[in-house]
Amino acid sequence: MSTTSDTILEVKDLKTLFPTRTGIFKAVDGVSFELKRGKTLCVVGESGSGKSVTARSILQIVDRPGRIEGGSVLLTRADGSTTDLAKLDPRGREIRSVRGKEIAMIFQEPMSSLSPVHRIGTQIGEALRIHFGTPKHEQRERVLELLRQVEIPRPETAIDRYTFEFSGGMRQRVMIAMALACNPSVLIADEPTTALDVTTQAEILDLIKKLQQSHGMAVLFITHDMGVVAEIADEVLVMYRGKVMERGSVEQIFHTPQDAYTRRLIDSVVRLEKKAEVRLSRPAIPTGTPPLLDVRNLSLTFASGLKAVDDVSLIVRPGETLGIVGESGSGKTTMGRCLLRIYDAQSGAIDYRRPDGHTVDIRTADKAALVKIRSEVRMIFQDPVGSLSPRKTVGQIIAEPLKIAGMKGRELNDRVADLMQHVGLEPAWRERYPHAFSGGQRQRIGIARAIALNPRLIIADEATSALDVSLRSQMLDLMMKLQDELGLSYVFISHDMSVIRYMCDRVAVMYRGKIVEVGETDQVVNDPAHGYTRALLSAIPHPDPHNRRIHNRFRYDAGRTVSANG
Amino acid sequence: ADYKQAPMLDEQVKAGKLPAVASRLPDNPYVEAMIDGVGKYGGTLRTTILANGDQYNLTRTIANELLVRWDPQWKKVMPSLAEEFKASDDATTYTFKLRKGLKWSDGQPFTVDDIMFWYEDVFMNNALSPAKNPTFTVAGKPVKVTKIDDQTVEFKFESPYGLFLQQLAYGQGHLPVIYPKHYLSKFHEKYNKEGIPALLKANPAAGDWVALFNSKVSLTFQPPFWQNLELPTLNPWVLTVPYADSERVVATRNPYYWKVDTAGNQLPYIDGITWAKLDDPQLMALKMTSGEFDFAFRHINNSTFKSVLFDGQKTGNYRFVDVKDLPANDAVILLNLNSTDPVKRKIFQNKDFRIALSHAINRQEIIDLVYVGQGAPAQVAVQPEHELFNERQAKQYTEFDPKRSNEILDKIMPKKDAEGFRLDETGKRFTINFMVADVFGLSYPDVMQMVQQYAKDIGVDIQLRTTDRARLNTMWSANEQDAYIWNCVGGLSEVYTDPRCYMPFQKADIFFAMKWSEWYSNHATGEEPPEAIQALMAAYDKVNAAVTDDDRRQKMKDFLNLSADNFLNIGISRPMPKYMMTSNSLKNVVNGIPITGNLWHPAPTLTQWYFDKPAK
Amino acid sequence: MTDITSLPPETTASLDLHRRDMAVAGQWRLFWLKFKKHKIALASLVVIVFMYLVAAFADFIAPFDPNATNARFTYAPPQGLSLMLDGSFQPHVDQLKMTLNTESMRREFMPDPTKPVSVSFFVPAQQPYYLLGFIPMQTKLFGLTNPKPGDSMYIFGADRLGRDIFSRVVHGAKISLSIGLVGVFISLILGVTIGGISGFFGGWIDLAIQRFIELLRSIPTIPLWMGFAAAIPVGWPPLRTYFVITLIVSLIGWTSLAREVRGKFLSLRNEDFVTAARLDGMSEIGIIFHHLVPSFISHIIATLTLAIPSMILAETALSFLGIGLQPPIVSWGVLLQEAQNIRAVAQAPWLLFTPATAIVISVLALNFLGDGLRDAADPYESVS
Amino acid sequence: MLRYIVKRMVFAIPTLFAVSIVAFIIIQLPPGDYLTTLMADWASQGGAVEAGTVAAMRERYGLDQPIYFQYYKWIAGILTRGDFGISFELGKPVTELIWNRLGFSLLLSVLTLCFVWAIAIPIGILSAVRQYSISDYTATFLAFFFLAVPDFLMALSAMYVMSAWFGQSVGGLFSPDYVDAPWSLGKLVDFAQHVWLPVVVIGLGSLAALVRIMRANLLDELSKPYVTTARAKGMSEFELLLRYPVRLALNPLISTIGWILPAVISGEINVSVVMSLPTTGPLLLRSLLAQDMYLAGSLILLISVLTIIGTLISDILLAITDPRIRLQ
Ligand SMILES: Nc1ncnc2c1ncn2[C@@H]1O[C@H](COP(=O)(O)OP(=O)(O)OP(=O)(O)O)[C@@H](O)[C@H]1O
Ligand SMILES: Nc1ncnc2c1ncn2[C@@H]1O[C@H](COP(=O)(O)OP(=O)(O)OP(=O)(O)O)[C@@H](O)[C@H]1O
Ligand SMILES: [Mg+2]
Ligand SMILES: [Mg+2]
Repeated sequence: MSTTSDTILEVKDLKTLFPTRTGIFKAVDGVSFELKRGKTLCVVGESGSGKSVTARSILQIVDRPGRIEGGSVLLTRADGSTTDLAKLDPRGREIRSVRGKEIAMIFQEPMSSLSPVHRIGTQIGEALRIHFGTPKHEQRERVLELLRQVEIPRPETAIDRYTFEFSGGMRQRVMIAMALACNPSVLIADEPTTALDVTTQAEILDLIKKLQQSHGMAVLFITHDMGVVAEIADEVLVMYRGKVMERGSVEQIFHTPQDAYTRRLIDSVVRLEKKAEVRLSRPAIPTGTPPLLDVRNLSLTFASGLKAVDDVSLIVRPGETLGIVGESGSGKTTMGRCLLRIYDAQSGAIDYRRPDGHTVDIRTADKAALVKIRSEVRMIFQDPVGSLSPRKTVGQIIAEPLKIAGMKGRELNDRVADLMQHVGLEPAWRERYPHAFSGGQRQRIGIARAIALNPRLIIADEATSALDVSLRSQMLDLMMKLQDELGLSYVFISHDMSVIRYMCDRVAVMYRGKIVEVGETDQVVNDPAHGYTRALLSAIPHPDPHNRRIHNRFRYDAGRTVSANG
Repeated sequence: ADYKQAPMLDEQVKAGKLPAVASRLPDNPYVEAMIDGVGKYGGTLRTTILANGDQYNLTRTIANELLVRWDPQWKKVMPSLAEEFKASDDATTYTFKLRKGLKWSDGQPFTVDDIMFWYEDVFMNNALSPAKNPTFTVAGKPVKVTKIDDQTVEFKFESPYGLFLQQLAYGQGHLPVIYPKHYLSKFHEKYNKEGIPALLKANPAAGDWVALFNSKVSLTFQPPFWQNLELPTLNPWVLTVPYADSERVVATRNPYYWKVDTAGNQLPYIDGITWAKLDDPQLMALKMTSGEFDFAFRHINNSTFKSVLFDGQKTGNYRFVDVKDLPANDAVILLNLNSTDPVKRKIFQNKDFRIALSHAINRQEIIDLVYVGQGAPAQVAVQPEHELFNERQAKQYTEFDPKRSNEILDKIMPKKDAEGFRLDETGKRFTINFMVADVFGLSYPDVMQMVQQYAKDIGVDIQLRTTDRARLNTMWSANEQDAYIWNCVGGLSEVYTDPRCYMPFQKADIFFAMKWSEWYSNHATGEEPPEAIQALMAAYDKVNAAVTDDDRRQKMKDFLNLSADNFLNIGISRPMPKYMMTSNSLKNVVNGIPITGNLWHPAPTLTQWYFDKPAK
Repeated sequence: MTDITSLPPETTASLDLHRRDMAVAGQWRLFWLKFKKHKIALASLVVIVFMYLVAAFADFIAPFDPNATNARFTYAPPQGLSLMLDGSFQPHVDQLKMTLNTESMRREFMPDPTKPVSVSFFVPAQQPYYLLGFIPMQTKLFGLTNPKPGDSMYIFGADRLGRDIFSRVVHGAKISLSIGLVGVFISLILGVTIGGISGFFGGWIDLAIQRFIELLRSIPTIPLWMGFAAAIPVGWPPLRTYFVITLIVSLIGWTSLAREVRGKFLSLRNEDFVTAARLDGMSEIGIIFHHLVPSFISHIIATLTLAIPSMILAETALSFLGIGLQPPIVSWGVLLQEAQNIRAVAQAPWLLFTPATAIVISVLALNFLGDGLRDAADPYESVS
Repeated sequence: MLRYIVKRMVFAIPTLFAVSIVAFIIIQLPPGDYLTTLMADWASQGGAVEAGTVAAMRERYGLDQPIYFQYYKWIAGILTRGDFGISFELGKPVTELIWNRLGFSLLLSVLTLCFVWAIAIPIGILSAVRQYSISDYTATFLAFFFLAVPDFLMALSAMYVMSAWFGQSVGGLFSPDYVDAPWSLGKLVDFAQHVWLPVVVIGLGSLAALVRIMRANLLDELSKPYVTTARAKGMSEFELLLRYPVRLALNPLISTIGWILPAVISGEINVSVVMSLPTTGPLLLRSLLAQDMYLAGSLILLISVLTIIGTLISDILLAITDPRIRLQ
């Protein structure tokens, strides 16, 4: 086969603009690339660099007022016919017949990209109905098959459920199933595995790979996770501020990066593979120091009967970072929320040592005490979008806890500016609303809010998940710097083992609501005692294209350890 | 004689369902004098009625058959069901001789027994009539009715009652002739004690026999009369669709009706009547102008609608016919002389205050503006065309003279506040809260708005409270009002029997001295009025007792004079004749027929109306 | 060790200068910049300001006393105001020739173009008056230059008592644009607060409030008003009566808003940003008003603008029961109430159209203003 | 779901009791009673009513008893025998009077609802999809115009125009020929010829609210990401609009279906009176004015019950159409 016939999609000099009240914003500025049959092109780059907009431009579904200003998107079919998608009427019949059938897309936001009032099965089957007019029962068969493929447990019942009954990870898998329904020749996957824990992520990557091999499907894969890139990519495209910085084979990008930004990215990846430098120079925390937080036998059962936190005990010492890892849905967030009484745990004790040396049980503390404690123990929410009031400016959001603490006027202004600078946000942007920030910036706003009151303990729930690797490492560095300055402690919840390794002194591994293993980070990472921990570690994508090892993973299944490929 | 009947009855007679016309008519039927001449049979008269509480419209249209009647000109009392009547010289005993062969609408004979049934079993039955109708009582003593023979009956009073025949000829005199004994006795405890429990069971709405009886018959202006299709009557048309929850009311001719025309045709000419039940007079006017009615008068025959109706004559194919509806005054300011507020009562009872207020009103301006010039400044008085007209009574204090008002008021309430309003003796602003209901199409809110301005000019604060009639009703019957505006009966002959605007008479819709009227009807109740009022009352008692017409007239004049002296309420405008609308094809319509609150026209003349070109 | 300042500078370089302006503009400035873009909203703002000015200076603007009657001109039709006469600027109206038709009981009018009646600005008032209640004035904005008997200037016609509809509409604005709207705001505050509490706290409080709302809603308004009409002392001055009734109406009117607010709150109360505010130590009421209410302000604006005409019109139903405004006070509702008869509809439609137009204009203006404010306050840029 | 319904019903019981008490108190608020109305009425017919008769009637009607006792009698009758008492004025059991009119009211409401929906939904959609276009402004203007003209006046004007300009017979729901006739094709046609005017008049008033709500809801939904998702499947814009945003924007509207039940009786009294419709509105108004206590009380009670049932239905419908509410 010749190179040209291998090319399914050729994007040339694509330009997508957003006219705003105040001028033209070039989100995609002259992007060109090709997608080859059966190959995977990974797109990486800073958040806000135009990856998603590029993807949407291909299908002409850029949100208004965005419009494609120039360039071409040539789709070459198996029979040799080509169409320039960029020239088609975005509402016309032609482009509609391409959407979903020839080119399918997995959207970045799995939470909101599904209709809340239609059944899962209907939504997946819809594309079949539209393009092939598949009869109802056949549709159902196919949907069930798809659900099975994306590892949704009990597909027969799941097919008739509604979106909100699914966890974030499940929704993302539904999106994937939906995209795969018509066996498209091009799959555009916009961060399709962000909500998945590493084990599930590995399964999905495998599935895509299989389809690629059997159908010759081309994949455009957008991700922040360099490990994933290393595992699956044939080619890599690096984007920065709407432009392509560098394009090349995966080996080239990882081992001989040309562009400065790419280099920074790869550096960060490498850096994150190790323990943070700051921590190396830190004195060890004396073992005898009384714990800041002493959690004993904490349990919480949801009204649905689900025991989300099951007899959890932990200790957090002053100045220490405790990492919490575990599969998605294992109860990490729930446990973190219990610590601040956002959820009321049914039993157990959360003894917190106040600065004056008294200990208070947060679980039973009264309102007044709680208000005080909450100014000392802060939280960074897992969902940076949801945790920022959409109608408040960033300045107001950061100022809120300060104001309530009684700060006013100039002092308040200065402090807000100071905080913004700390997390790398321009203080001049204080009057902007959260939506005007990219995902990574929003996460930093959350961090600024958390550190505003000089807290003693921060519960950070996936505090860096939306950041690209280079930003992520810098953010982690910032947090550790604050730790040094303020004597802070962290409870650091994360999916990402490299982050844990980089940041945490000790790690607790959660599995189905229970803590299955606690220990020094090095010890847990290098010599995991529990089967689940081992499974988890085995599924971590390794950011080295030479050393793709995700295939060697194995799964932990309630005590049984099975090889994924076995 | 040779009597003829409506063609619509021919078939029934042929089929034997109905006796021949001669045997349906009395031996000596009432012969109606015609206006345009003998008419033609046929047609349905389409008219309208308010959907609720408007039974009176039906009564006025088809139900006013009495022992004696007024002539259409309202001059003298004439025979009706009674072919002869006689009054004793001392005005205590009245004898009536019924036409022989009168029949109820179901064909059963109407005789003195029916009158006796009313008298003995209804009127004198304390359960059915806990209080006695004043038409049949004198000085608190009820009448004594005696059957002389099947056709003759005697009414006897303990003391002279010269007005009895007049009273009997008004609508309220219908009591003796609306109770068909043969039908009603089965609902009467006295006649059907055993049968009643079963009847009650079948009729859960009634709790006992009295309720049951009352649900079968009532005075003609009360709902049950129009809700019971079974009730036999003496009326020219009988109901086929009741005035209940249907969207219309329908009546069809009474084959036993007892009047004929000069050519021996049994009346009425018109086969049937339909009333469209409407909730709103606006719609009545609209439908009139689009030709959906042949006849209408109540609710839309006032100045508010005149202009619209005038323009619609062509499309509606109707003409205006004058109606002599002439009360004593169209707009009367009735200050509550028995107000519960002692300060206000004192001021209201002060005749000078009333005079001052009267002079403050620019009557001509109100008439020009609100009544389009139709009217004349006047107090409450008998109309000029009537023999009882009293010029002083009509004209006194009607000049617009605010200066004089101020002079008078400066004596009564000299002090004023910063805004120029007068203060009462307690030093508070003297305010009259004036109840105003928009009734009879007389634009009272507009009139009062102007009165309010005039009063302001003389320093009297009037606050208007526009309200619906029902609320006003409850207020005045509880004596809670300061003042209100209404119209006043007594513009023509009815003044003899109904002097409610000229003195505190009885509990009616004119309440300017409720406590005194209570006292008048029963000295044990109410409040004893001052000397002058008592004298006024005594003067009217003399009218009632007068035996001869001349004497009565003289006594009445004396009474009206005395009433003028007392100047109890403030009239604004002498009314002008009203109108009704009748289809251009209707004939034999009396022009200028008199109508008042108790003279229920045009019912007695409607039987001779006919369609020139019978309607489809 | 990474220096914080070496974080990739999120400069605004890729934006042009104007946008950069925008990005750093203060909240209020931003608001104003955005609002200005909304041309219709801006025009509406002007209209509303104008209307309130008219209401405030009603005595000056209205050429006649709104209650001055004139028997000669009952139901006089609108007299067109023309500015030019014989090619020169000479504002005038044509004199109306009146004939009294006693048969149809009305006055008939014919404009007589040969007899122009001169109109000019700043004419002496028939009676001295106090502008805004305290400035003594002798001048009206416009009027007849030298009125002779038989002259008239009814630019929007006259009513059944020969009162000038234009002056009445101008004076009516005072009540309709002030007290008339009080009820809307009371409803708003009650609806948001009670609905908010119900939705935010849930549980028993919610249950009790919901049952209470159900109770209130289930009582039809007419009997309720009738009951109140009877309960209000006759001696009360009409303005107070009206005010109190407005209060009562709004006391019932909040329920539907409360239900909507509750629904919204139920879904919002578990959002992370609410939890975040709580963790910041904010009080529950503070959370309701600072975080939750702003997030459905557009719904509130829509509800509000829909409620305004009903409030202005509520009195048409009230005056029937005797608890609305009483003469001599006028409002737009009163004017419409007076137009509610077949005579006005058939023969004097100006009685209906003039006040209706005033209401429609003000409601539309308020609505578009609301839209504009909402869009401007909305951080999410909408299409311009 | 079933548990939810049962729970809601149980909670409705105390509300119903409270409502019946409030209803009874409200009709007692105005001074006087049916007999004062009656007396005033008789008096204006040229006669006078003797105090004795009134006292006897008051006793007969039980109006002389204390109010709590009257209430007890009434409510006990309803609960034990389904007997709502009698109408003083019409001399019939209340139950006989209400049902026929209730039927017409219900029919009218349903027709009006259909009309309003049929008009408002497309206009609302248009006005949202073409936000700030000429059609949007026109729709807004018309909606507010109809909102700003009182329904009474609208009814009167419409009737005048139809009658004077087009010669249509207006008012009521039937021509005289068909009023008392049994149902037939002719009667149905006649009904259709009459019913459209009140439906339009009543409907236009509520158009504004619906159009605006539809527009606002739709604007909220249109930009949701799941709409883009559906678009990416290749769905046509029209189907897209109907299947997703409109479907969701309808939810708040669906929840108002339940409200038409109470509106059946108390809503549009004005229009019903002006147009002389055989619905419950005029009956309620008249019974209140005449202080026909049991009729008024029963109507109010019925309205309240319908409101509560309506709320229940709304909530259930909402739960059915919106799984988020049903299943959470
Ligand atoms: N509707 C819009 N209006 C204006 N600007 C937009 C709009 N949508 C996206 N942008 C801008 O386009 C730029 C590119 O956004 P895009 O979503 O493609 O980023 P991304 O590379 O996918 O980032 P992430 O990794 O956070 O998903 C961003 O700066 C964003 O602010
Ligand atoms: N409000 C809730 N009601 C019922 N179940 C819940 C609720 N919140 C979470 N859960 C369930 O509790 C379990 C733990 O959820 P949690 O959010 O703590 O997981 P997690 O470990 O934070 O997962 P992730 O890594 O995806 O954030 C999940 O199965 C989830 O479905
Ligand atoms: Mg993206
Ligand atoms: Mg979590």
